[in-house]
Amino acid sequence: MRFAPTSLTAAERELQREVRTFLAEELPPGSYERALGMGAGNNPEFSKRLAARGWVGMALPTAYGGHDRTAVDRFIVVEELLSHGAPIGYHWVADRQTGSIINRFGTDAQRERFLPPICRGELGFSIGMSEPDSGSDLASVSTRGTRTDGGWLLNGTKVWTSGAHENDWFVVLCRTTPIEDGNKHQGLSQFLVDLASPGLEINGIPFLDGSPGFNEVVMTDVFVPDELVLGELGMGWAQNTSELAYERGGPDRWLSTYGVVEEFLRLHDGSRLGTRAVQLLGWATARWWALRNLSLSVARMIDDGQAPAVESALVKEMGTRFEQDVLQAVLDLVDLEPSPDSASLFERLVSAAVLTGPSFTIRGGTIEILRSVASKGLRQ
Amino acid sequence: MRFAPTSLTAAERELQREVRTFLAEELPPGSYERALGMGAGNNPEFSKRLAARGWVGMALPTAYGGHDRTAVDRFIVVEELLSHGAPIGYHWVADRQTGSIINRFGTDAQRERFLPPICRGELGFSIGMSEPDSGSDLASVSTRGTRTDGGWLLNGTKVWTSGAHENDWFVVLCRTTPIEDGNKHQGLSQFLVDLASPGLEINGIPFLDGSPGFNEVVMTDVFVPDELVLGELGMGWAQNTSELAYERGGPDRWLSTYGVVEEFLRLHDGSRLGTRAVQLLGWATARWWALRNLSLSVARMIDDGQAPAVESALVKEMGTRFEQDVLQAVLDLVDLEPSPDSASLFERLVSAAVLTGPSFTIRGGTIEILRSVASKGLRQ
Amino acid sequence: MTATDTPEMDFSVDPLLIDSVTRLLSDTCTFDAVQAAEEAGWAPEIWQSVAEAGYPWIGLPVEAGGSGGTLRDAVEVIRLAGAHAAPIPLAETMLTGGWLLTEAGLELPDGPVTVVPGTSADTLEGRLDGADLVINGDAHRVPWAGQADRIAVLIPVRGAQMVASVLPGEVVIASMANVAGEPRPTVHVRDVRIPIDRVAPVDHPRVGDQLRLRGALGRTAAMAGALEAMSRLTVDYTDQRHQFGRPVSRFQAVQQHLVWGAQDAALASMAATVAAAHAEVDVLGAGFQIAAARAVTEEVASTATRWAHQAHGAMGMTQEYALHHLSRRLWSWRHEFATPGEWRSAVGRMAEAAGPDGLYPLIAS
Amino acid sequence: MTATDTPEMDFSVDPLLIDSVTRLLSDTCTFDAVQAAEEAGWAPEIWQSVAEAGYPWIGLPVEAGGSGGTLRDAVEVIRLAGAHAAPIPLAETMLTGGWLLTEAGLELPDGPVTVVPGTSADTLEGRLDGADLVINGDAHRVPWAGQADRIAVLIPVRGAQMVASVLPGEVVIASMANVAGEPRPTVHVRDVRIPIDRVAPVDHPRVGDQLRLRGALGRTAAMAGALEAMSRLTVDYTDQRHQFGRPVSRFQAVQQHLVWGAQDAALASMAATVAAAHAEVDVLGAGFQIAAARAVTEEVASTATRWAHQAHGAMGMTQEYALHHLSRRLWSWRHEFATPGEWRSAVGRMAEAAGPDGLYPLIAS
Repeated sequence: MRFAPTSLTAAERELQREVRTFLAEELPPGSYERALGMGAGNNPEFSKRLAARGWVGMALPTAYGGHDRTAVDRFIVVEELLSHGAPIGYHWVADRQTGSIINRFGTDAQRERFLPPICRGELGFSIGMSEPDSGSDLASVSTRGTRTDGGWLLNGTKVWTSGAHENDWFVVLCRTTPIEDGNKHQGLSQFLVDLASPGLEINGIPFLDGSPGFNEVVMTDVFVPDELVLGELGMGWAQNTSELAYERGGPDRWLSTYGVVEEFLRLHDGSRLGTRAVQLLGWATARWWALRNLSLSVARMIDDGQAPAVESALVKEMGTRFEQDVLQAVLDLVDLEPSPDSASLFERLVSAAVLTGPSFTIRGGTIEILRSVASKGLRQ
Repeated sequence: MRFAPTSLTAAERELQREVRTFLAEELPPGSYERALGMGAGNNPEFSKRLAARGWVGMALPTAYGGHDRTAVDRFIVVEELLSHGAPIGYHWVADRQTGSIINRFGTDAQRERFLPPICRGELGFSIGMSEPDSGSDLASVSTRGTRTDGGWLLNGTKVWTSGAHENDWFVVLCRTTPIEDGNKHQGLSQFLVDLASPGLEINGIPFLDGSPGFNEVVMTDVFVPDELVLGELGMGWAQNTSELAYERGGPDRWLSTYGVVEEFLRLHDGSRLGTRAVQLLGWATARWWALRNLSLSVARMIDDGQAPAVESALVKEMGTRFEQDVLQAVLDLVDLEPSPDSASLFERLVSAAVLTGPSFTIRGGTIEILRSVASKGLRQ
Repeated sequence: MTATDTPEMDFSVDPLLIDSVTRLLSDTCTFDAVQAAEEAGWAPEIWQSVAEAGYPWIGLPVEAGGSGGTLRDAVEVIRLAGAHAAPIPLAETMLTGGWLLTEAGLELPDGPVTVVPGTSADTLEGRLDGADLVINGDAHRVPWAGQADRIAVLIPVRGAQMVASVLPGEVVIASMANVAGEPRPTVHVRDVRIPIDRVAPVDHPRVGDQLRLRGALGRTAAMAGALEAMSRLTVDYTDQRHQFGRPVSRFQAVQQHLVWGAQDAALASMAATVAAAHAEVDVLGAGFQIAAARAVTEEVASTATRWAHQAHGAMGMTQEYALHHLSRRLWSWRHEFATPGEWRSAVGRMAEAAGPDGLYPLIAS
Repeated sequence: MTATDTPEMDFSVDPLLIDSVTRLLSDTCTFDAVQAAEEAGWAPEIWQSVAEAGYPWIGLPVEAGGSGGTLRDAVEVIRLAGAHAAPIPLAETMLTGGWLLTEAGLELPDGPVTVVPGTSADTLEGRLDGADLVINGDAHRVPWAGQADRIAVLIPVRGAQMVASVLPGEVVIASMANVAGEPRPTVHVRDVRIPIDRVAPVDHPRVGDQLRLRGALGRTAAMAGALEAMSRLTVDYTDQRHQFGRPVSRFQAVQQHLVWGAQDAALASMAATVAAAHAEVDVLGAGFQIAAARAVTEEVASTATRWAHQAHGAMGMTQEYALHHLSRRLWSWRHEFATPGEWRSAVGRMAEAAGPDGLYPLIAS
């Protein structure tokens, strides 16, 4: 385990300035319903405007409409978007996860078909991994893909599929060969599936406060042509393991409740804060600063060709816990009864954070799984 | 899991008043080096004076010099002693643990021999359970007892034996029959061993700050006559399991850092505390009050003939964590560089708490073991 | 048993009452009923069955139209209502609003009563005009104001404490909900004239303190019930849910959540019960116990929801699973009738006043 | 690599230096040597070997008698000293006391230099008497005052900042130690006359702020080193220690402690390194980074010692095992050169001054 310190180059500072200017113009304070990090709402228009600046598909090859930018450049764009609470929901998963997976494991034809619209911010993707009886234990998926003429028939149910009701496509993890010798990790494949396919039914699983969020996707003989098997058949496990790694350690794992603190400060701007508020602010600011340096270090290591799997798991595990700690500290400090209907943006943000907070340490791999990954890596 | 609420009777309140009066006379503030809960120093004279009031051996039968008092009566005496930071070290283990074990499992002769001096506060006992390679996993002890003429020869090494350098006797857990069918819990026995026995060597294991505390006790062919096998041969596991249960859930598990807060308050007596100090004080006081009610409930359940094993494990697990939380909160609040040499009692107490704090959640069964015990019980 | 052998506090509750309330709430507060109540803001049919049995008036004197019974009984019913996430204004009718009306000798209506809890943003003022009381201003976060038959308002007028029994139709109710979806509207009062038969003074000078303590006790008891139910739900769920070939309750990381959640529930439940027994004797005299109970309970409400949700994973984040009926209420209730910081401060100031030598006696009180 | 491709901060340290310091400290700071130093208060023989290599003067200008090198190098050496629990006044000689002497153009002695850190209880006052400075009063928690060749004192005299190079023999040293057993005596100064060759003014008006920041940075770096060493020690111990038939590192409860301890070490180490790089450019300009690094580090020093001790069990509580050489220093150092609350407040005030729109830029600075 080693985090190499790094800082921004002049070019990266310039990018940071550009993004800040863009956001200050696009989203001046008070002009938009600030979101809590990556749990932001969909705004396809915003996604397109961002893409027009070259800030979607940054990690993808220019040949496919991407920008061949570094992980650090993406880090800079993402941290500014998230700290502003920008509405990045529509392009988020495709930009950050599916695009990279298709680029890395997909066929040329798949790249040509999917990457350009992703880079234009015009294609929303969902992820179909979890199932009713398989959460952290991904290898136990029971959705089956069976051979048919020219393709595959998918049968099974995916759950916790965020955004399936608004997105266009999703990536489905299936078992394509039965488990034989007890090796659960073999015989899994991934498919690129049009969410408008016949036989595919999307049922909303409302979030705990009734807002739309998760979906159940039930597939009954959903036909997927051979050319939409993601990359190589039977490689689903390997693809997914790396997919999980992509999700870790970025600013999305420690900025979810940043807006709560910024809006608290805005609420009290001009008045001198009391001791308890100053202590909270100092504690949170110091830790954000240190966490950010670790997280930036992970991005730089990726650019340097390293594989900071343990490091990113460590950042994600502590970052998501910290997101919850920040919220608790604010709730304990302020005199407020949280209400989603409040006229105050600060109070609405607090309410949203209260309701979504528990998911921070669950989504994309629970902290318990992360600890197991990380602790094994500490021995090396 | 169920904690029945209870409160003191008029007679119990009277006992509480008596103990408070005794302590106010014996130990007025400033007249003694206040201790942190059960980690108190030895003061045989104080133990004798306490015994003279009938407050040692309270749980033991009057026939042997004890007082046949209830668990709640003991609770009352203990909470006052501990919250005063009284020097209870000399009689503590014998009073609280060994006396009860001898009374419950010992022979008549053993009762007659050991209980009266224990009840007079004249006999200090140590516990010989842990070994270098057996911590929480008690059944893996390797100290052996082998048959000899008229008794047993003990060979092996015990560690973490508190007070062996000052006490008179200790109880030793040994393997007296080799493990055969894999049942590690059979074939264990306990012996009452004179710490002055030939072949027995006591080596201090200084505490991390160099103060005396633990001991290593090395036994080389230490002869123990048959009449000092504690109760029945081969019953060591059962005796010890119940012995562990005795240790749980009492005021000693949530009062260790109480004195730090009381002395903080004494330091600032008369001046109005700031917001942060008031919040800390409110938080700690409220939790002590609630914890005490749970702990008192455990004592009452014992008197009512119930077996609150899960409840006492829950209290101990949370109580010992809370003891550490209190210390951390105080350290974060005050402007102080802890030093054992400080002229201020408060600063000395804080220093002692810093140095001994980690042991709170370890001694007498780590919190990890307690969680395992408790979580199994929650299902019923 | 001689007198000196009897514990000084009486914790007893009416076992038949508890049994029947438990049965009734289990029957009526089904998952679907509680979920459906989020649309309407409450469950009038549940209220109906509870009211038919007289439960909303437990602890209020029979001669004033109450159902009799002790304050302990009332608190126990609220605890059960919390455990079942009952979407009805029970605590308001029994402990605060209804109580305030009976204290002032005003009529108890057949339906629910609510109360103005009094927040720092409230601006209510009253003045006498002949025999009538004219009220003006805003009151915030008035629980179920739109569903109640009466809104009890405690208002100082010329040095006296007046209680007004306001009809919801007399005021403008601007809807607002807590994070559990329970109505906590703002009540706008615009020169509303309350006739003499719905206004009366209360003699006790500290009736406002009593109201505040009773409000806090009510939420504490409801939280305690919800915490216990949440702990049970989590133990059951993790026993049934399998991952990597065994129940997730076997994993140490999950056991930690189960144990911490059970401790949190035990602390709250004990605190609420002990506080209620002291309040039975004298609500004002139980100021320490109620404040301490409340302070502990709101702290563990915060931690326990964290452990329970973590142990549940994604399932706990969905509307279709019952956890949120409890966790969202806990997130709401801990901020109602004064915030966590205020109760912690209240206890802290009492501890400060007790001083070093009085601190342990206070803890052991 | 073009200019725009170069990271704006330079984090480089002299690799040969680091290698040799690591080797030297590994060789000299053995368990026994560190343990033995608790009696004497320090390890003069370790000082001797470190001094022979010139390490205590890294970062101080060669022309002033220093060893040259960067402030980053100096901080890195202190981090390594922290990791080895080196019982010598390195930070005092390099970063604070020695630095203060060189800033004032005073002579650097051959032996260790310490500094008066300045606590709220200090009462030092100076007055000029002819060309001499006469000092009077008490200074608290002066690290290794009894072992140092010189005690550097920064003292305001008639609006100017004067540095005095005091001989230990000129003052009364009342012994006192921190919880790690490191000497932190009180220095009583009774009308001590410092001759002109050991007194000089410093021009920079904010030299006191610099001293405070340098002191904090030194302890931060030492804590970072100790935290890393403690994390490694814990990982190794739990791999070797078996319970119930397997290494305890396999238990989820222990893994949690290992992961949290590693995170704490990573946070501190990153924070110290980044703060040092900023301090290299301008110590006063690095006020935010140093305060933030310090605030984070003292917080994790508190939590990480808790996880490490819990994972070690009883073994960690004994003098014969190395954990306490690290944990006791962490418990001490987090309170030295201002307390946790003060540094958190300092960061909080800077964040407040940055305001809502400046907060994220501050975090990303």
